[in-house]
Amino acid sequence: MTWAPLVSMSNLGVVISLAVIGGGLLWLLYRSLLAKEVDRRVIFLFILVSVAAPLLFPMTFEEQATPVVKAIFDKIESLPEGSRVLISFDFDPAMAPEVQPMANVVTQHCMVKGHKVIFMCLFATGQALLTQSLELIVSEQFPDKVDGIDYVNIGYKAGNEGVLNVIVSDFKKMFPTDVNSVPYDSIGVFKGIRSCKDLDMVFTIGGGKPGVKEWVLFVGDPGRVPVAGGVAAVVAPQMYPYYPKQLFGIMGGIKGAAEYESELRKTYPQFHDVDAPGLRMMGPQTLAHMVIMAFIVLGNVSFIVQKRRDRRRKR
Amino acid sequence: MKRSSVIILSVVVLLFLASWLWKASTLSSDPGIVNAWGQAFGITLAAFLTLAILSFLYRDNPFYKFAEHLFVGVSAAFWMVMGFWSTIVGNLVPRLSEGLSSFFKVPFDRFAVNYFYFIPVILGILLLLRLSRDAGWIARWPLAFIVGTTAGLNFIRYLRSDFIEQVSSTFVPLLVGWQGFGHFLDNLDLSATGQLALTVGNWVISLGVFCGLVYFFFSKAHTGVFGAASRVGIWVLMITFGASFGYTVMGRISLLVGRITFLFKDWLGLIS
Amino acid sequence: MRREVPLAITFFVGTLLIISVFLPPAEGLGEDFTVFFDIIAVFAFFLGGGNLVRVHLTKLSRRKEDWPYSIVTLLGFALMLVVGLFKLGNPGGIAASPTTDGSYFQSIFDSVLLPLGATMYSLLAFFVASASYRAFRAKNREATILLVAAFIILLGRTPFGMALTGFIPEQFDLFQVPNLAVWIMNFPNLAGQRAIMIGIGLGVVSMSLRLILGIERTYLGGDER
Amino acid sequence: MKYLLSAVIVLGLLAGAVWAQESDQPSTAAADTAVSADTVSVAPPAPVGNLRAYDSDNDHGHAVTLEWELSPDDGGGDNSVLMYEVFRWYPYFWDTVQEVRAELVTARQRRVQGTLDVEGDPDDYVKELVSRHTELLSTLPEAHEQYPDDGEFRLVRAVPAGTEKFEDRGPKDRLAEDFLPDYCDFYYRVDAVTIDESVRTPSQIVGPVQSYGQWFNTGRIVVLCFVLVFGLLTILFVQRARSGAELYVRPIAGIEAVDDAIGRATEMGRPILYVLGLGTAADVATIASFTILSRVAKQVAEYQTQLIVPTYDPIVMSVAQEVVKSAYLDAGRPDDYSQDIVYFVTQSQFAYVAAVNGVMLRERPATNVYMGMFHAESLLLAETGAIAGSIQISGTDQMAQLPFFIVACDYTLIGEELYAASAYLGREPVLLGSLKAQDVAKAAVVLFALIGVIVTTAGSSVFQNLFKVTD
Repeated sequence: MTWAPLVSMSNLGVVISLAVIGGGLLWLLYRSLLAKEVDRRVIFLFILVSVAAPLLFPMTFEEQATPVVKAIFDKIESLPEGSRVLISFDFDPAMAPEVQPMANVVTQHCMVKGHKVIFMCLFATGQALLTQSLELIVSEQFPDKVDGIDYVNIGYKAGNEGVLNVIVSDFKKMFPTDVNSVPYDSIGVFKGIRSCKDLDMVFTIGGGKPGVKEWVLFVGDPGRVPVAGGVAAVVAPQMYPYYPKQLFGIMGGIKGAAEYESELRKTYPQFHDVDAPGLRMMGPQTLAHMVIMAFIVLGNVSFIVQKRRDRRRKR
Repeated sequence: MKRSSVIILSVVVLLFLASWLWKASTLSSDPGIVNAWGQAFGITLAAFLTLAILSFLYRDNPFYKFAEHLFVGVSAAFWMVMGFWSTIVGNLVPRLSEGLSSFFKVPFDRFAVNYFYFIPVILGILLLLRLSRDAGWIARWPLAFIVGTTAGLNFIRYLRSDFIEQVSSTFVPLLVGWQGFGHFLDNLDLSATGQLALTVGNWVISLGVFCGLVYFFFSKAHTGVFGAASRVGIWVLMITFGASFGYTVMGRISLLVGRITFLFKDWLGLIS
Repeated sequence: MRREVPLAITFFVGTLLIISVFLPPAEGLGEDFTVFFDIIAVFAFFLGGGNLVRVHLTKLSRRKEDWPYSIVTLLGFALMLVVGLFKLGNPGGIAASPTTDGSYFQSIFDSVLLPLGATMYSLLAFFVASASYRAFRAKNREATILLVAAFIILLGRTPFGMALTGFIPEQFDLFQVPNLAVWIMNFPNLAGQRAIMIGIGLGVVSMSLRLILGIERTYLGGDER
Repeated sequence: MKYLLSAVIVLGLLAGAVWAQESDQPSTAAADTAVSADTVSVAPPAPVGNLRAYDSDNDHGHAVTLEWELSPDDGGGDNSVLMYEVFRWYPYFWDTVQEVRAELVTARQRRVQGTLDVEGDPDDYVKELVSRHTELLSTLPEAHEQYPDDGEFRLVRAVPAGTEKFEDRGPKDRLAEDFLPDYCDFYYRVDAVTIDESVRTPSQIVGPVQSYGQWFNTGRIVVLCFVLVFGLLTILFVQRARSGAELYVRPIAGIEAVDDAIGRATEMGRPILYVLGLGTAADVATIASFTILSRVAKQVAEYQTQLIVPTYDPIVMSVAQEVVKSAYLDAGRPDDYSQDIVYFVTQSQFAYVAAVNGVMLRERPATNVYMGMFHAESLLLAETGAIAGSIQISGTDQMAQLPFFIVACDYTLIGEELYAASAYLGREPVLLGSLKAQDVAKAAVVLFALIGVIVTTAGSSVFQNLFKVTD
């Protein structure tokens, strides 16, 4: 990557907000050189500005898909039309801003490829988000897809990994009906599917427990089902030990979603006009990272100055 | 109440009403929206509750206290309701009672009835006895059932996925495509350095896991060679923690982006 | 009765589940047990609800500090419970999912629970920054390692990492910051994670065994009864 | 009828061939335009090789595994194979079974809805159908013995190119449409299919093969060995500890700090906040935390400091109440115990955090102890605690949260240290004994890893296979 994408911020608002943040940091540097600590409220203010400003005056950056993300894209791309994919929404509203874009972009991809998708969730609060995604992606962008034939929403069941323990060998026992009380046997998507072992792949999106790890432990390993995961950035490093043996791909945080969106746009240009929340959110990310790094430097500057002073005083 | 707090409270209430009115008038201009007043109220409430929580960053205050207490009450009821409808009505009732099934309008199949499902019901009721002072000890029975189930499940799962699989993943080759220094220096290109990176990486994994495990050894004092290995173990752990922390920052910022987007877009309409 | 029965239950259930893993015909049994577990878990929600009401009524009746806020909690609890259990305003009636769009339950979720939860979570963005400022200081060797690792990863997650080290020739691209960040995540980070995981795995296995054998019994509370 | 059908197929194939030939001779005008996939003619691919079928291992029946070698035109050669279609031979008798099954399922559904309209008792009607269905199923093996008469091959499933293995697995439920009966002679065929579905090459037919259930899952024998070895080790060391052998456990910094922190709280006259995390009463971290809580509560009772324990899980709450109560009793101050020490907040992650954060800023505890299972709330709690100026000691087995605790707290117990702490504090021989067993297992891991790395570096995967768990 070069400096090129940053040149697009010729907007006046961007220049002003960058000047404010930069100037503020310089002033804090001066104070740190006098060994003065920064009040936490000032730090909070900087974070607020560095996130809010790029939202008002947008900047976007091009993303290149890393192999762990590309693996998921390639797998979905290579499955024949009509393959059975399970997408599990294992997150709550609080995690949603970070992980829902992944769920949406993978749903888009499966729909455009014509796969048959089973949607479910292990978090009670995930059900509402699942409904939201189905409306936003399936109903709006793929109006010809029919509930029950092209996709099915089987919703939430309490029991965390217990649910997985059951569906790895028997779906119907745990999900006798879908969310609209349609009996299991009259749902077209489930034709020929008895358990998770009959699925072509599972994509699970989650950041807590139960989440991707439980899918690996309770479904992927015992059922030998290909599992890929989309996780909050915080959980991603924990998932690396499972890659590529137990998890064939990992999307970590909003950057993972942005990479997938870039990849989808490259292959299916029709998505260029569709909102890509991952790409949109990378602007504030970059700025906030810079601010946090600046504060780490500031903290060390004042720490070193203070230490020198103490040493001088001792002499 | 102090006079200043009364003034602040009334200003906030006025702002809330103003926001509601303004939002309702903007929403009602859109013909696609059915219940503009209701929706405007919902969005305004959500926005004010968001601000109430954010105000905690400055310091504890009555608005935060209000939001906190509301949150506690509503969330507790939310989980009870979800558990009731999805598990009790969804999974239990159709297996036990025809009358209740038809009452809740869930499909009932008399050939799928399984009276074993009375066991969890009984254990669940025993659990509720905890609320009583004298019979509270009976609640240990369902607790024992829960502990036994989890222990049984965990025992195998962790042994298998976290232990056996992790140990076998540590068997990495310490030389990857290595053909000697001379060969390496002669062909100094991308693939050669890539292999070097992999080789060094595998050394790091082997030694790192080794030293890390030494740190977690409890039966021996950490002195001498053993102590040195354990110190290296701590360094490896520190890299892990630092790296994980840095990697997480992105996710945390996203969450804030989500909230601010809500305020700017759904509430104030500043961005589209 | 108070001690022996629970220990026997734990032993029986735990052993049964372990055995069922090895015997294919017994697989269904383990599944039924986990379904039971879920049903009991729902009863625990009710136990929680009862406790919540008790705690806040006590606060209210004793006029403890901040007691008026307990009214907020109790009202919120009652409102959500009534709206959810009776599926008030649910366009699909009693057969529909409680979270159907348009039901009062879903509306309260959208305008109260969702913003509160998400905002509480988003406070982490601020706390990550303040913790970085406070704690990432080169005080000693361990702290310095922590600081350097975090800094490289942070830099690698921005376009500036590449901009600063893009001059490094392709053969040594490992030392370009974004690649270095990936390398740290994939190797030293993995090693640390694995050491911790193996330790935890063993710990969990050992604790499960202690529980099944009845060696560990703190969870049953004191001996006095 | 059959003749007519075959005539139509032959005609169709002829027409296809003619049309394909025509498109084989592109006009100069057409050469510039892109050729879409369905107008391309494809040569029939080579068939898959060495098709084998056997009963799936280690299950309870109702499954047959097929394995084959990829067609040379899959990934090489013409690269024309798009997918494989797996066919199984069905006797026509199967359709009779299916008819009765369908009738039975509908009758049951109608019975559920109360719309079953038959003469006599509807339940008897259903029962009769059930027995007819059972009878038919019992004669199914005989029908399969008639192969290849009175039956045909039917599609089971299509799998993408590159697949070398397929498990034909049916449900145990005999009423399912795709029920796969045990002890019947099955015959299979796998077709290599190109983009034009009519261009395909069938494999040789494999069979007969039967599916049946096994009593023991041999694929998990490695796990069983570990279970036995580890169980024996634990029992051995517990016995040794019981018989009075002295077992050394190294000091753990975080635990030593707890004692000082309680002293500090007493001096300052401020309370101690103990957070058990979000785990359930069955989670290992929570159980370890109960032991530490017991110790803290005992000291608090001795020093007559105030203790606050807000809990997330109702069951954890009731256990914690008993633990604290008996700790006060042990300390000889049962009168100081009050029901308000341990209380329930809510079973919702962030609502719980909001409430605990409120407690921290209002009660200003001198010390915060976080032990147990934590998720995203770790840093929210620890940073608020830092703002309130409390000493903070934490411990968790959640990998993702350890970095935050390390950064924001004064002392942190890392993963296994938390479990060890409970043994260390309890000082009970049985706990120390099982800790020793853990250490021995760890030493074995190090040894295994050492051998494994050397063997793998030498280029052999023998050792890796030894640790393989199949399913």
